[in-house]
Order: sequence, then structure tokens, then C-alpha cells
Amino acid sequence: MHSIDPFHVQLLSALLFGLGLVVVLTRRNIFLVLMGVEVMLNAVNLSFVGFSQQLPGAQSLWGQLTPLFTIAIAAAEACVGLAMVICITRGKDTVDSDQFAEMKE
Amino acid sequence: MDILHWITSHPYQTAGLILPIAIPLILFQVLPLLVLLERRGAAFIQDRVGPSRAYIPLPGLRIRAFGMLYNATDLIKLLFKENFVPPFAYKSFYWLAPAIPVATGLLTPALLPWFSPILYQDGAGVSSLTGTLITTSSGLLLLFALGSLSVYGVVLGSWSSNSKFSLLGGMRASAMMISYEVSMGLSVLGLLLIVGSFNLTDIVEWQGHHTWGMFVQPIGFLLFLVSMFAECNRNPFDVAEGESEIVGGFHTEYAGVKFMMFMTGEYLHVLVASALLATLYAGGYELLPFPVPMLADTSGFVPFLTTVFRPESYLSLDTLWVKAHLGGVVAIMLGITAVLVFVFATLIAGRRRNYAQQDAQDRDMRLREYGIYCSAFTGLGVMLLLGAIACGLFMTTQPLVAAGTLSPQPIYPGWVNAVTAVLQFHIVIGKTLAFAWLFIWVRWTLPRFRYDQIMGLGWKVMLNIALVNLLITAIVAKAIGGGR
Amino acid sequence: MTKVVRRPDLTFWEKIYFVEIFKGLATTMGHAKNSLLHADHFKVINYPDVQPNLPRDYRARHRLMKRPDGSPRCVACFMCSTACPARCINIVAEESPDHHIEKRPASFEIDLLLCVFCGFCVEACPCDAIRMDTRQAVLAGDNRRDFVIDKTKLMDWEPKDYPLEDAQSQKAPGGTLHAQALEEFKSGSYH
Amino acid sequence: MFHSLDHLLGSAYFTLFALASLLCGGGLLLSKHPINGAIYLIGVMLSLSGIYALLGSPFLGVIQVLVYAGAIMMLVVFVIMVLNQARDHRVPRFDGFSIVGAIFPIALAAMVVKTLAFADASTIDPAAVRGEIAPVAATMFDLTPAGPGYYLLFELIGVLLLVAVVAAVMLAKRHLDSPAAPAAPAEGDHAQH
Repeated sequence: MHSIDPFHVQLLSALLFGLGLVVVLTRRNIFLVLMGVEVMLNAVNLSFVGFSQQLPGAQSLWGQLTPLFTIAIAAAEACVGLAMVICITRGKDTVDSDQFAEMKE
Repeated sequence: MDILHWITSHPYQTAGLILPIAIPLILFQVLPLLVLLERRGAAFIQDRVGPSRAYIPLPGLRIRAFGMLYNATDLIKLLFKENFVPPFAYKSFYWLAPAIPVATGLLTPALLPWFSPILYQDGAGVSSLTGTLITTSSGLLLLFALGSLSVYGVVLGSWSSNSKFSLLGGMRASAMMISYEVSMGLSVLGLLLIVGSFNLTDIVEWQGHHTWGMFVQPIGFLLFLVSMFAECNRNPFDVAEGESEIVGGFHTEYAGVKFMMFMTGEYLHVLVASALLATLYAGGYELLPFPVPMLADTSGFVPFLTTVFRPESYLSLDTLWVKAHLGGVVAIMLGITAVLVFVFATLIAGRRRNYAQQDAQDRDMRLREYGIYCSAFTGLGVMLLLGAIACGLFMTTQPLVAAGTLSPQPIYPGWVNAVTAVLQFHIVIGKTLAFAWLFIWVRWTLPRFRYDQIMGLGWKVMLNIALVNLLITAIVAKAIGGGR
Repeated sequence: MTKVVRRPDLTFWEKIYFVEIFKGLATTMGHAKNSLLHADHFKVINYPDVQPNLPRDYRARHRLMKRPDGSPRCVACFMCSTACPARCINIVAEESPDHHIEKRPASFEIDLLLCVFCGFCVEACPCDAIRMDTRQAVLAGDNRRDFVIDKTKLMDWEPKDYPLEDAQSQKAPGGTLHAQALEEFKSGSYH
Repeated sequence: MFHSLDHLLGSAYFTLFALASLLCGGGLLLSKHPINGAIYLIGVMLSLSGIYALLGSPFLGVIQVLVYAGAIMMLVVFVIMVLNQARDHRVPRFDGFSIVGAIFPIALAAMVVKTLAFADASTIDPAAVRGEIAPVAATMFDLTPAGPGYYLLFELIGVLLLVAVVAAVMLAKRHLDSPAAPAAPAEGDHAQH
């Protein structure tokens, strides 16, 4: 367990976060945008867990508890987000996020 | 030679290496038994004879093996069928989907405790070999997690088939399974509140100290049972493959080996659900529903629902009692098995007598076959009976190390541990098959629910009862146990 | 006038499901127990090793009637194959060596997998050459060829399997030779 | 005998899971159909749960599988299945704007890596508590004033989830006074027009 370099954990976390951000910025499909957000959340969770192992003693648990709340919030986000996706695709019959730009004009 | 020497000098470590392979394989051995039980059970409930035609031809004799050969013939048929992939299917997921239920079904037995933890002398200290392959404090959660992953098999299989019937079946199944996971988790929480642990070995040990979970949490047991029916997609919750409405449901487009894998996964889930029910609510590997008054040198009789569970005293009273009276216990178990074998031989003799009166083309061959079965099972029963008498007379157990010197529990020699483990394994399998029979029995009794009824039952009835049950359990546990 | 049929109101115990479920479980378990313990309980027969006991007028597998010399009574007139809605009868005709009879079937095949057992062939036959009174209704075979029965199989029957008092069901040729054959049969010299 | 292997296996497993998660992340980025993306995302989550278990938080790993992969992604897959017209063929997958946009995350990742690389060499504390259920619960429901006070957050999250469920029901209903949302909205649309 102790053979894992904490730097590698943070590196992985940063790479995953970047990957999630790229997905959010480049893809036009609403579902894939939502999934990119999930990847970013996961990367932050990993970062929390990685750093928490460097805290002394019982405090190391604090960093492990935060991802629990993140997961709960992600559940709420997915719940509302997907309901919104269903709602807006009813009107336009597409999941292309560029098509939902009425607010721009 | 070195390896052989290591194996003989480290029997427990060797067992720890063999068990991860053995336990999933043993579950595969129970699978044909379940299929046979389902077929025969269905036939007997509907006043039919059941599978009886596949046979091994021998000169002047046909060995039918009680319809057991149907498993082999099914396997051969499905293996050699054309591995057809519909041209409109989404190929990658179409291939992936059947593997998911089988994989999760084979992983879950690793989390269930199959025998009580074995204490053994490891040099100067004491080590233990637990009956679960994966010892984790969140064993039950991991089990539920694997169960929730198995839904993907249904969903991906249905979606990738690109067929309306499949999609309808998959949507029904996934919505139902997600819904009933909620009541499943909530119904088992009451028991966890009383036991105070997510570890399945702890839960079984608690039941060994006190009583079976189904007596402590009858409502939770019923709710969990119903949720398990829904999770396994079994009747009355088998809307996923309602053949009168949507053909075969999510596996309409599947044939051959891939269909067989879906079926294997389904039966594995029935077995795993039964084993989970046996573990959580029927005492798991504990022999008796109530703890046995113990010898004076251990902790004594533990009253019902009072003391807090102590993880350090890891062997339950029941297990210790079994180990101390191993000869008698084995004798009684073998004796009961012998009686069952004799009853079975009598039933076959009745079949033989009945067949002798019929005017059938293959009467002589049948009579010869039944005669062989009768004599074989009578011989087996006599041997079991002799074995029972021998065990009762000559099998006496003495602990290697008495309680208190090295550990709070006495340490028994290896063969006692091995016999106890085998005995407990069979107890688990027996309870599992009993619950599996319940699944089959209910399947051939109740009609299928309508889809809206299922959703209503899950969200409006079972969830509420589970919550109220949890609340009452919390209050009572706080009042009696003082809380943790 | 419409008649409204109301569903019967459920009592409290019926609404609760569980009591009724246990009643149903008791019923099915009773059946399972009976089937397990009493071997003579089954209403089913050991098909196809045991043939069911069917009434004589059941439209079962066909047979071809015979003349006293054992040749088929069929004159290959194709009436039955014309009447057959399933087109399962295949007849190849040839010239009969007997100059009183014009034709006889060289081959007579019935595909039982096509046959719908309607009995029209029996009705259509002008000389009572085909009948469906063999009482062999249970058809089982390993391959499809087993279900196509030819002349040999169709004429493979014994007079003793059919009621003696019904002379028409025996291998009676009818016509002028009928009385003679019947006489021979009763005296025992009939082969 | 096996304890000496643990160090080696730990880093080997970490490399394996890290590579798996990165590959699945790349697959998500390049996937044509959102359901492919969802499966790749599940791969990311399962690999991360393995890493959590390696990093001494087995409880978090289990919760990750149970809630993230088992419930949230199931919901996503279900909705993709219901809509069933989500295939990405009308839009180019990468256009000029998105290429420019991709520079920022890459720059961000580079900055993070640089910061970490030049930070003090930090090690995992050997006294760190393993995140099994009991210590996690003890910390979460630590009611003492000196404690971290996570129990308040816990209650708030409960309320938040409830609000989210209610909001989702309201959003998914076609009209507020309609009795229930139809199971397949796309077909419902065709029926209306």
C-alpha cells in the first residue's frame, strides 16, 4: 500500500481532470458533456483521497469523507440533469447542445 | 519437492490458496442440481412426470439418472448451436452483455461465509482462516454493489439487440431492479442495526450467539425475500421476460452459448440470492436456530438479544459445540442422510411397482434400471448408516490447545477443523437449496404481476414498511441493547 | 341493456395478499407431495412407450384395406389425394395385372407431418380402401422420414386388432368375393 | 510469505488501474455513441474504486461502485436507452472552437503537474487510518464540538437529495397537472403531432 507514490496519484488525478474538461469543451452531445463533468468530479475525489493519506492519524479520514458528499451531490446532479435533458429533448428532438441556443439571440 | 513440503507443512495456507478456485466451481456444481430441481419441481407441481427421456444407452439398459442428463444434453445442444448474431445488433455490447451476469454471479460467492473461521496454531501465535474469500468490513455493501452491476447485463443485452421486445424487457427489468434495490437495502438495515456490522461473518456469528435473523427481523426477512425475487427477475416479478407479452424479453435475440450464459447467470443469481438469504436470515453455517448451552470452560449461554457482539470471541457457541461433539453431530447428520436415502429408494421402488403394471414398450429396461437404482441407494444408505455408527462410537475430539492459553477459544486439530468446515459447507448448501426450492415453489404458484403493480408495491408499500420496520428496530434496539 | 359485472370486493385478509399466497403455496405443495409420494397418481401416460386407449371412431393414423390375397384394395383413383386439404397423400399408379381391375398404387405415401387428420380421404374413397381407425394417435419419431408412411406400413395390420363383429373393418374385399372371404375367416382358413 | 509481495503488487495494481482509467477516459472522449461513453465512464469509475481500495479507503471504493457505477450511471444509461436517438452523427466531433478550448485544460493539467513536481517530496503517512466502515462512521457522526461536524453536512445532503428527486419528478412531467410522465417521451411526441 505504501509503495504507491502520492505524486503519481495526483498526476493521475490531474490527467483525468483535464480529460474530463476536454470532453466537456469539445463534445456537443449533452450526455457526453454530463459524463465529462462526472469524470472531473471523480478526478477531484481521487485527489482528495490521495492527499488524505498524507494527513496524520485520524485526520486522514476527513479527506476520505469529502468524496462521499461529492458522490451524493453527483447523484443529485445526475437526477436533475437527466430530467432536464429529457425535458429539453422533448421540444427539439435532438441531444446536440448547440441546438439549444435560443437564449443567445 | 519444496512445494510438496510447503503444502504438507502449511495445510491452512494451502487451503487458503485452493478455496478461491474451489468455491465458484462448487457453485457451478450446485447449478445443475438447481436446474433439475426446477424442472422436477415444476413437473410435480403440475402433476407431470418431468424430464425422463434423455438416457445413456447401455446393452439392455438405459441409464436416465433421474433426468440429470438433461443438463448435459442442454449443454451439448447450446454449445453446438450456430452462434448467430443478428445483423442489426450493436456487436460489441451484444457480445459483452451475457458475460456480465455470469461474472457478478461468480464473484459474489467469494464474499459469503461458507464455514466458520478456523483458528490454528501458526508457530508460536494463533492465526485464523476465514470462510470468506474476501474479508472486508463492508462485505454486504460489496455484495449489493456487485448485484447492482449485474443490471448492466440485462440493459446492455436488451439495448444492443436493437429489437423492440428486447428493449421493452430491458427497460422493465432495469427499472424494476433499480427500484427494488432501495427496499432491499432498507429491509436489511434493521438486521445490520442489531448486529452492528456489515461483515457477513460477523452477522452469521451473531446469529450463532443469539438466534437466526428471521426470528429477530421477521418483517425485514419477508421484505428482503420479496426484493430478492425482484432482483433475480423471478416470478411473480418476471416482467423482464414476460413471454406472453414480449416474447423472451431482454434475451429475445440471443441464441446458443450466449443465451446459455444469460440462463447460467440467472440461475447463479437464484443460488446467490438463496445463499444470501440463508446467510443473513437463516444462520448461514450455524447448525441450529438457537445457541446450545455450552461447556463450562467457554463463555456460557448467551441470553437472547442482550449482549453486545464481541468480535474477539470469533467462534460462535454453535460452532464450538459442533467441534466438541463432532462425532455425535456427524453421526446424526449421516444418519439423517441415510434415512433420506432410504426414503428415496422406497420412492423409486414405488415407481418400479407402478411401471410393472403398465403395458409399455420399454418396460423390461425400465424395471431393470429402477432395480439398479433401488439396490444402489439401499447400499449407499447402509454404508451411510454404518459410517454414522462408526463416527458416533469412535470419533472423539480433543482440542490441541485449551481455551485461554493462546487464544480465548480452544484450538482444535486439523482434521476436526476440516470435518467441521465440510459439515458447515453442506449446511450452507442445504439451506441455500431450501431457499432455492422456495423460489421454484413460488414461481409455479403465483401469476405474474402487472408492471404498474410491481412499481406500486416497490415504492408505495415495501419502501414504507421497510422504513417503519427500521424505525421500530432502532427504537427497540436502543431500549434493549442500550445502543452502541 | 348492459349488465355490469362487478368484481367481488376483497376482504381485509385477501387485500393483504399474504394469506392467499400461503393458501396457493399449500395447494401447489400438495400437488408436489402427491406426485412425489404416489407413483400411480399421474394422470399422464408414458408417451410414446405407452399408447393411449382411444375410442375406435377416433381419427387416428391411416391404414389401407386389403383384398383376400393381401393386395391393396386401392384402385389408385386419386380421389383421396384430391380431397386432401393438406395435400399429404402421394400416389403413383400403375397398371394392375388383374384384368378385372384397371389400376393399383405402385406407391402410396402419406406424410403425417402434413396431415391434419380431417378424415376427408376416408369420406372420398369410393371403395372403402382407406380408413383411420388404427387408434394410433400418438406419433413420435426420431426424424422426419419416420413420419412419411408408405404402402407397407399402411397395410401392416392384423385382422385380430379390429372388431370381429364388424365385418367391414376386416380385410374384406367387398363385392362378390366378400361372402366367400367372410366364410373363410369364420372357418379359420383365412390367411 | 505473501506480505513481501504486497509492496510490489500495490504499485503494479496502481499502474494497471491508472492505465485502465486513462484509457477509458480517452475512450469516453472519442466515443461516437453516448452509450459507449457511459460504458467507458463506468470503466473509469471501477478503476478509480480499485485505486481507492489501494489507497486505504475500501469503504469509499465500495460506495463508488454501489452509488456511482451501480446507480448514477445506471440512470444515465437508462435515459440514453429511453431517448434512443442520441447518436452523435449531426455534429462534428471536433471543430475549431473545441480545439482552441482544449488548450486550457491541457495548460491546467500541466500547471498542476508542475506544481506537484516541484513541491516537497511528500509520502503517505503510515499512521493514516484505513477507511473501513467503523472509523468512517465514527468521524462522520462525531457530535463533539471539536469534531469536524460532518453530521450537519450529512443532513443537508439528505435534504438536497430529496429536493433533487422532487425537482426531477416535476421536470420530467410533461405538464404539471398531467397524471404521470409517459414512459417513452419520443413516442409520445409522435402521437401528439
